[in-house]
Amino acid sequence: MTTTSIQRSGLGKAMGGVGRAREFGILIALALVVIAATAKNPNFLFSADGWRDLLLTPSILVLVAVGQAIVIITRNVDLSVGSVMGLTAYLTGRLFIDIPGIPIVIVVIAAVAFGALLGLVNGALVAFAKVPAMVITLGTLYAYRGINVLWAGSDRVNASDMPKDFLGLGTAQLIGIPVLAIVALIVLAIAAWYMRNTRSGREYYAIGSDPAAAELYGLKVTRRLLTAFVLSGALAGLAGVFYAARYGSVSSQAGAGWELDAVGAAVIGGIAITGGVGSVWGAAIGAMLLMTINRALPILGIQDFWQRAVVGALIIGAIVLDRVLAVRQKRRLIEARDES
Amino acid sequence: MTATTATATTRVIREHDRPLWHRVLLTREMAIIALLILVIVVAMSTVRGFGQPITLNYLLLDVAPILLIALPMALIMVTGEIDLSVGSMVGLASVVTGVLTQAGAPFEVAALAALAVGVVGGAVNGFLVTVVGLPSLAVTIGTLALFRGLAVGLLGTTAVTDFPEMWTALAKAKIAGTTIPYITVPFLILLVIFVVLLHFTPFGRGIYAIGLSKDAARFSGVHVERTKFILFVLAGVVAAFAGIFFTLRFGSARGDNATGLELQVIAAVVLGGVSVFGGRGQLHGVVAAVLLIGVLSSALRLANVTSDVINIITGGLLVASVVAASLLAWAQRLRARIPPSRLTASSAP
Amino acid sequence: ADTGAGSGGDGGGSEGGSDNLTITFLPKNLGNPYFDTSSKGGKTAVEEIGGTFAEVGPAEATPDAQVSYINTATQQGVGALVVSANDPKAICDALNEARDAGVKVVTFDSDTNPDCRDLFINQADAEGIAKVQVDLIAEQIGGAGEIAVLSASANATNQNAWIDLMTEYLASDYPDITLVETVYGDDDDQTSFDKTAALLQTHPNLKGIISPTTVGIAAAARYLSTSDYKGTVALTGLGTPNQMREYVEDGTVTAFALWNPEELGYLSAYAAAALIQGDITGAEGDTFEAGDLGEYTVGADGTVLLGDPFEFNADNIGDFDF
Amino acid sequence: MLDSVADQIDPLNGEDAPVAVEVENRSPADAALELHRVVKSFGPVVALRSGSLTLRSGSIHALIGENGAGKSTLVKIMAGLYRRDSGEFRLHGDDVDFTSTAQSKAAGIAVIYQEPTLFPDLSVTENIFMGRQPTSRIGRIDRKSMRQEVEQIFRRLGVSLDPDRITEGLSIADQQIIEIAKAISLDASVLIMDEPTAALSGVEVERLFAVARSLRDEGRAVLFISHRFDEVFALCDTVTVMRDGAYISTTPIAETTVDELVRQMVGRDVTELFPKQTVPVGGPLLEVTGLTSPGIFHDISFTVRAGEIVALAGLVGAGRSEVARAVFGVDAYREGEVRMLGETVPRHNPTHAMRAGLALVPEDRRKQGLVIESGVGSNITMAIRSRLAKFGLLTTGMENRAAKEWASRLEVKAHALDTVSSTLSGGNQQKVVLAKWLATNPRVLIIDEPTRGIDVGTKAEVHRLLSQLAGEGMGILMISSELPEVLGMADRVLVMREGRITAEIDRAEATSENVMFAATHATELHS
Ligand SMILES: Nc1ncnc2c1ncn2[C@@H]1O[C@H](COP(=O)(O)OP(=O)(O)OP(=O)(O)O)[C@@H](O)[C@H]1O
Ligand SMILES: Nc1ncnc2c1ncn2[C@@H]1O[C@H](COP(=O)(O)OP(=O)(O)OP(=O)(O)O)[C@@H](O)[C@H]1O
Ligand SMILES: [Mg+2]
Ligand SMILES: [Mg+2]
Repeated sequence: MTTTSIQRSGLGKAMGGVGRAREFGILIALALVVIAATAKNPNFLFSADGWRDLLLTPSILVLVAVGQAIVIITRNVDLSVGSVMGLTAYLTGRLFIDIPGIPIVIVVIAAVAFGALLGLVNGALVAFAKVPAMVITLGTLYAYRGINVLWAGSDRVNASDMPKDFLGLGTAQLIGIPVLAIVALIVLAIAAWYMRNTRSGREYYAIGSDPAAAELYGLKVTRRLLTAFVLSGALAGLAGVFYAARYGSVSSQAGAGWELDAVGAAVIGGIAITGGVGSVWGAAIGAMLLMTINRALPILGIQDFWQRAVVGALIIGAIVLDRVLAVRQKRRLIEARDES
Repeated sequence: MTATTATATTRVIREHDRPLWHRVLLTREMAIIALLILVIVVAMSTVRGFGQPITLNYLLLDVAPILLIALPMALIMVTGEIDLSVGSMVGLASVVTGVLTQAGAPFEVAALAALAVGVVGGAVNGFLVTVVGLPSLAVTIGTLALFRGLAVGLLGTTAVTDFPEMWTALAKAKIAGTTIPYITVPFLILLVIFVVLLHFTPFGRGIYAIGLSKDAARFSGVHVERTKFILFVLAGVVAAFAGIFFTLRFGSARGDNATGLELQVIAAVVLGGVSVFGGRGQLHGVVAAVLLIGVLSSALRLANVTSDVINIITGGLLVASVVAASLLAWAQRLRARIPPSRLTASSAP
Repeated sequence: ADTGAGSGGDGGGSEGGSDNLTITFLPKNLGNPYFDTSSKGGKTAVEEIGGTFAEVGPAEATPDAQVSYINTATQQGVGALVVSANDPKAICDALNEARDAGVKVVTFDSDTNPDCRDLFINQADAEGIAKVQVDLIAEQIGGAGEIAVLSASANATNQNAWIDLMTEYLASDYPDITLVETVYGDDDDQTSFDKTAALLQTHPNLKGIISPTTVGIAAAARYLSTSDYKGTVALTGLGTPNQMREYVEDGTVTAFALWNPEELGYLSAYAAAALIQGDITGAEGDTFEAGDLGEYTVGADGTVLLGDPFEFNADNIGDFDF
Repeated sequence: MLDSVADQIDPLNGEDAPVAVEVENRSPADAALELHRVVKSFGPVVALRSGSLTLRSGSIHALIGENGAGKSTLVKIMAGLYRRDSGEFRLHGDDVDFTSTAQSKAAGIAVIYQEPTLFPDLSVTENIFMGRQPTSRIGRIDRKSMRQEVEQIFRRLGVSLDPDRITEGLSIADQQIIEIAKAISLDASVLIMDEPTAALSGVEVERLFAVARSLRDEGRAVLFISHRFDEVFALCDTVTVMRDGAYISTTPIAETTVDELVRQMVGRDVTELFPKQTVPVGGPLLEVTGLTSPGIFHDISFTVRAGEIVALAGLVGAGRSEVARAVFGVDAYREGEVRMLGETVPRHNPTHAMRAGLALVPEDRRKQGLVIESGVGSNITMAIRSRLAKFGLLTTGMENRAAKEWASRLEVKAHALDTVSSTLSGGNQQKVVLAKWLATNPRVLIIDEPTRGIDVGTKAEVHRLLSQLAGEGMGILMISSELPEVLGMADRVLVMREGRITAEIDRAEATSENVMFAATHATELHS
């Protein structure tokens, strides 16, 4: 029995290693993309705009992906994030137009709160009505977008409608790092700490790992699900503010299709779609990778029309590679039992 | 084995827990069908222009791609998987048909090639899901981008528009004496095939078993991987067929054809009672749901309701339908004082 | 028309004219300020004429979604349908079916094949549009260097036609300017924005960008205004004054062009009414009165020309609000 | 007196039979937990008609009864998972009414459920401490002290699981150990264990008993549910018997006997627990040679002949189930060969194995044996669905005919054929699995833990059935962790240890000593 214990212990450690290796692998892929693009065109990294865009462009998706990751970890999914982001982006613009001189902080708080509210609707439907999240959020994906179009009509928010200070946030830098990227990083770090080191954080994993067991266990499943969706909504809301600041113009279609990017980022980043596995860091790196690939392709000389195809192939490549490595690692570990 | 009968006493087990009317009428499928009929009746009497025979023609032409793809999609979702790449496959098949026709191939050849592309695309999904063992949601998010990217890449800014008159006419032709478009015929054939496949074959039993418990299915000799693979290929082919139809109906092959179709299909399949967790759902519900969405949008459009409101209503209907179902189950449990069973709670459709 | 298309069908080919002044505008998509403005013009005109105005349209600019709306108009038996086509061919059959049922079809902004509509209201002739943009960029970059185009969707009929003409005009009149790449922002803010960023990174020597679409030029201006390239890379194209005001004022953009979309809608509605009432049939040489805009004559291929594109710059942009 | 009461009532006799039986010498003073005439029904199914139970601090109480007697339902009511329809429930003298498991946990009741309820993606440590991890003042989980505590509990239990390993892929036994650790770490005043030993082998059971005893000595109340009488007698002080959802009797263990308890449980006498008849052994059916899957099992060779029951014994984790799965084609193997009647069976393909005449009743009924959310009928016909089809077509009618036949042959107690299998009791579920495989008319039946969690009555039935099948010429490979079952049923015993077969012992020579020896000591016996 003692010998087995040693072997198992080894296996356990190594399995933990595999988990970490997933994020590491994606990080390597990200680095490769950056290096390749920079080699082709040094501007990609070594120009003020290049450096800024490298950090700035993924920031918005990082926020959405972090929220998405938390939801997926609970074995749910939030397909409405794109619509939530669009709505809050429009709300942001609308507030600046309708209440001249409104402080930026108030607008940010309002947008985040509004996003949280939309998330709460999702969460309540999922948690209380016990309806699969995929269905609920597919429904609210349409419904929220519809509300957005109803509200905005053909109106759009233009850069001239928003205060300069606010638009400045979209590009402002602090010690050479874009402010939005810093905010995203802070949010990410807090989320990561919360998910890893607090009781409630761990409960998301437990719920996703086996929802029925979580119920048996007496975990506050309903409350956690609500929180997960509220967090996802709030982060999408914050992303909406970012979107307005960065792109300076918001139409009723803002954020359309982002749900797939967000889910894609989480999945690439090693979040298991079946819940319980992965980290928000992984999702964030996945988001970086997706956006960076998008930016790197034209530089690498891939013609505009083919870029979608390459992105698709890369998504598949990333998850296949990830899987192959994990399987090989696992097999090696099992066979290693014989030697010891 | 005769000896085992020695212990067989008189106890004969009943076939059904609930009476027939209960099983047939109190189902989600029936609720959708009832709703469909209700919407048709209301639209007939209140929406001007809805009662014309041509409405049926437009309606069926509009929903045909969704109807077609919903069939294999329902089966895939019953196994607990999903295919998000179907919309892109419609686009890719359309482009392949166009490119080959443009290059001088006879239309029939081009169409066959498009179907072959459907097979290959479906096989790629199937391979990644079953052999490599990746989650289908992730895989098909990837192929969603890949297939669309190939479609857009192949045609670029151009659109192929010269297809043989005979075929484009056929795509819109009405069955003699009616306003029903001809596309209904292949759809009905496919419907019969899929209904038999899902509800009346051992293969179909396997599909449900996989959706409820992959392990148990495998231990019972169900070829879990093979079954899923076949379904993904079927989804690919049917999507390609829908793509050819799409091309002919609009007489135009473009890279962006049918963008976003996948979500419409999935919405309809779910509305029709297929559980996204797998193991539950029936095709009559799915077909009724596709028609319900179609009729509703058609009637609302006629009433000059804007597309955004139509979207809100579609989304709301989807949410309401599942919420209502689970509220109903909840009420029943309350009456019967059955605790939320650990396993059924998570598998409500 | 009260009984729907059934009765409209009889009137199909008749030249007599009818009093069904229901005019429905079907832009490429809803939520696009350009079409918002054109529909506004259309609405004004329809009200002047005493008809019924409606605007319908899909959320996304795809031909298949447009077809559903064309069919609906056919079922409703509207008097005329005023369409900006998402595809020259794909919506043809649906339009012809509508015409068979007695609906007059006017295209504006983006045409279909000539045999699928009664009239096309052309905002400005294609050569003129191409020329003004090329001239603007040539002036801004000093007649030499690399330029790129940020277009709408890859299949946009009008954009593609203009880009072709621009290429020809560049080759003949500005041999020192090279068009290095055309990218497509799909008339989506964010995509156009990111494509601009990519263009600037990919072509370090880029001197100018032409964006012949209102969404694209605004997004590109937004990116440029926040980047190091502001002032060094020129930007022009077709934009609306309201969206571009900010960037003209801050110097990102010096000049761009556009016709007045409100007038385009206005003219389209009058043309539609003239068709309905049987004043014109769409034949070359027909003339009709278009309210405040005066008299117009139908040209070759059933085309009516609105006028020349207008050039906006810092001096005059303050005079416009659309 | 108790006996007479038990004799008087006959719960099988309709609904209104007088079921209320006063628990003798009720003295709430030292009763830690009391249930009285608790009723619970699930729709039409009455799971508990009158459940009564009194647990005392400093005592280990056994609860026994046939499958479906309502033991687990009673447990779930105590756990706050179900709410009773009526009846009394007192904890330390106070009336309680739990609406969630969190409440019962907070009130000091720790429960080990019959089915392990672990989070497969989380580490062993996290599983044990989920929801109540030790934290620092700012709410940060103190992983170090959490781990130390786990190591301490494991030491006490004498197990050597890696606390950092994820629980995915652990055997049922290891999962059960984690459940036990979880319950112990709760430091509860009442510990309820619903068949904790069903998956455990001798050594682990002994350790568990030691822990249970020390908990008792600390003054806690322990409830122990088991179908194994030896364990009940070895561990418990008092025993309560239930039958058909009703309380039957409570007796000090010293004052009763196995026969007596069995009679109360079943309502009739049960004799011959292991009625294996000797039948002439025929020719070889299943021949396995040199089966190897690196890291899992090595060089496994054996033969199963017609009419023979071969037992595969060994400690938990020895790899027996893996061998069974490889032979049946569910898992792949790297080297070796499986032959049926001389023909090679293609590897990694259960359908081919079925066609060759193999059947496998797997160890995990709920996950592997049954499509648990599916009806009884469709489960029974699952493995013969292709055979039932005519011209490739299959209707529910065809299925139901076959299912009905097999359900009645094995006397499956279910409401109807479309009753969802998860609502059946464990024993009935096992019967459904057996029916499903016997319907395929196999030549060799591999059966993994045939009577895990099954009551005496059903157990005897299963054994009789197995014996009968062997008598008809079927070859049976039986994997079992219960030594009495192995010794009673097997014609030949194969013992596995750490993925290798370490001994082959004939029925005549097989004793618990030499089987255990081979299971724990590697090579000596073999040579
Ligand atoms: N959720 C449920 N829904 C319907 N019936 C149920 C449910 N849970 C249990 N039952 C029924 O209640 C009865 C008692 O079941 P229970 O699980 O308490 O038996 P048990 O004594 O624990 O049996 P075993 O020894 O097999 O574990 C059985 O007939 C069972 O089918
Ligand atoms: N040395 C080891 N290290 C890690 N895991 C192991 C080791 N040995 C066995 N296991 C795992 O423990 C589990 C127990 O193996 P298995 O189920 O084959 O045992 P068994 O003899 O059939 O026991 P049971 O009676 O519980 O079925 C397997 O899942 C196996 O992967
Ligand atoms: Mg039980
Ligand atoms: Mg085992």
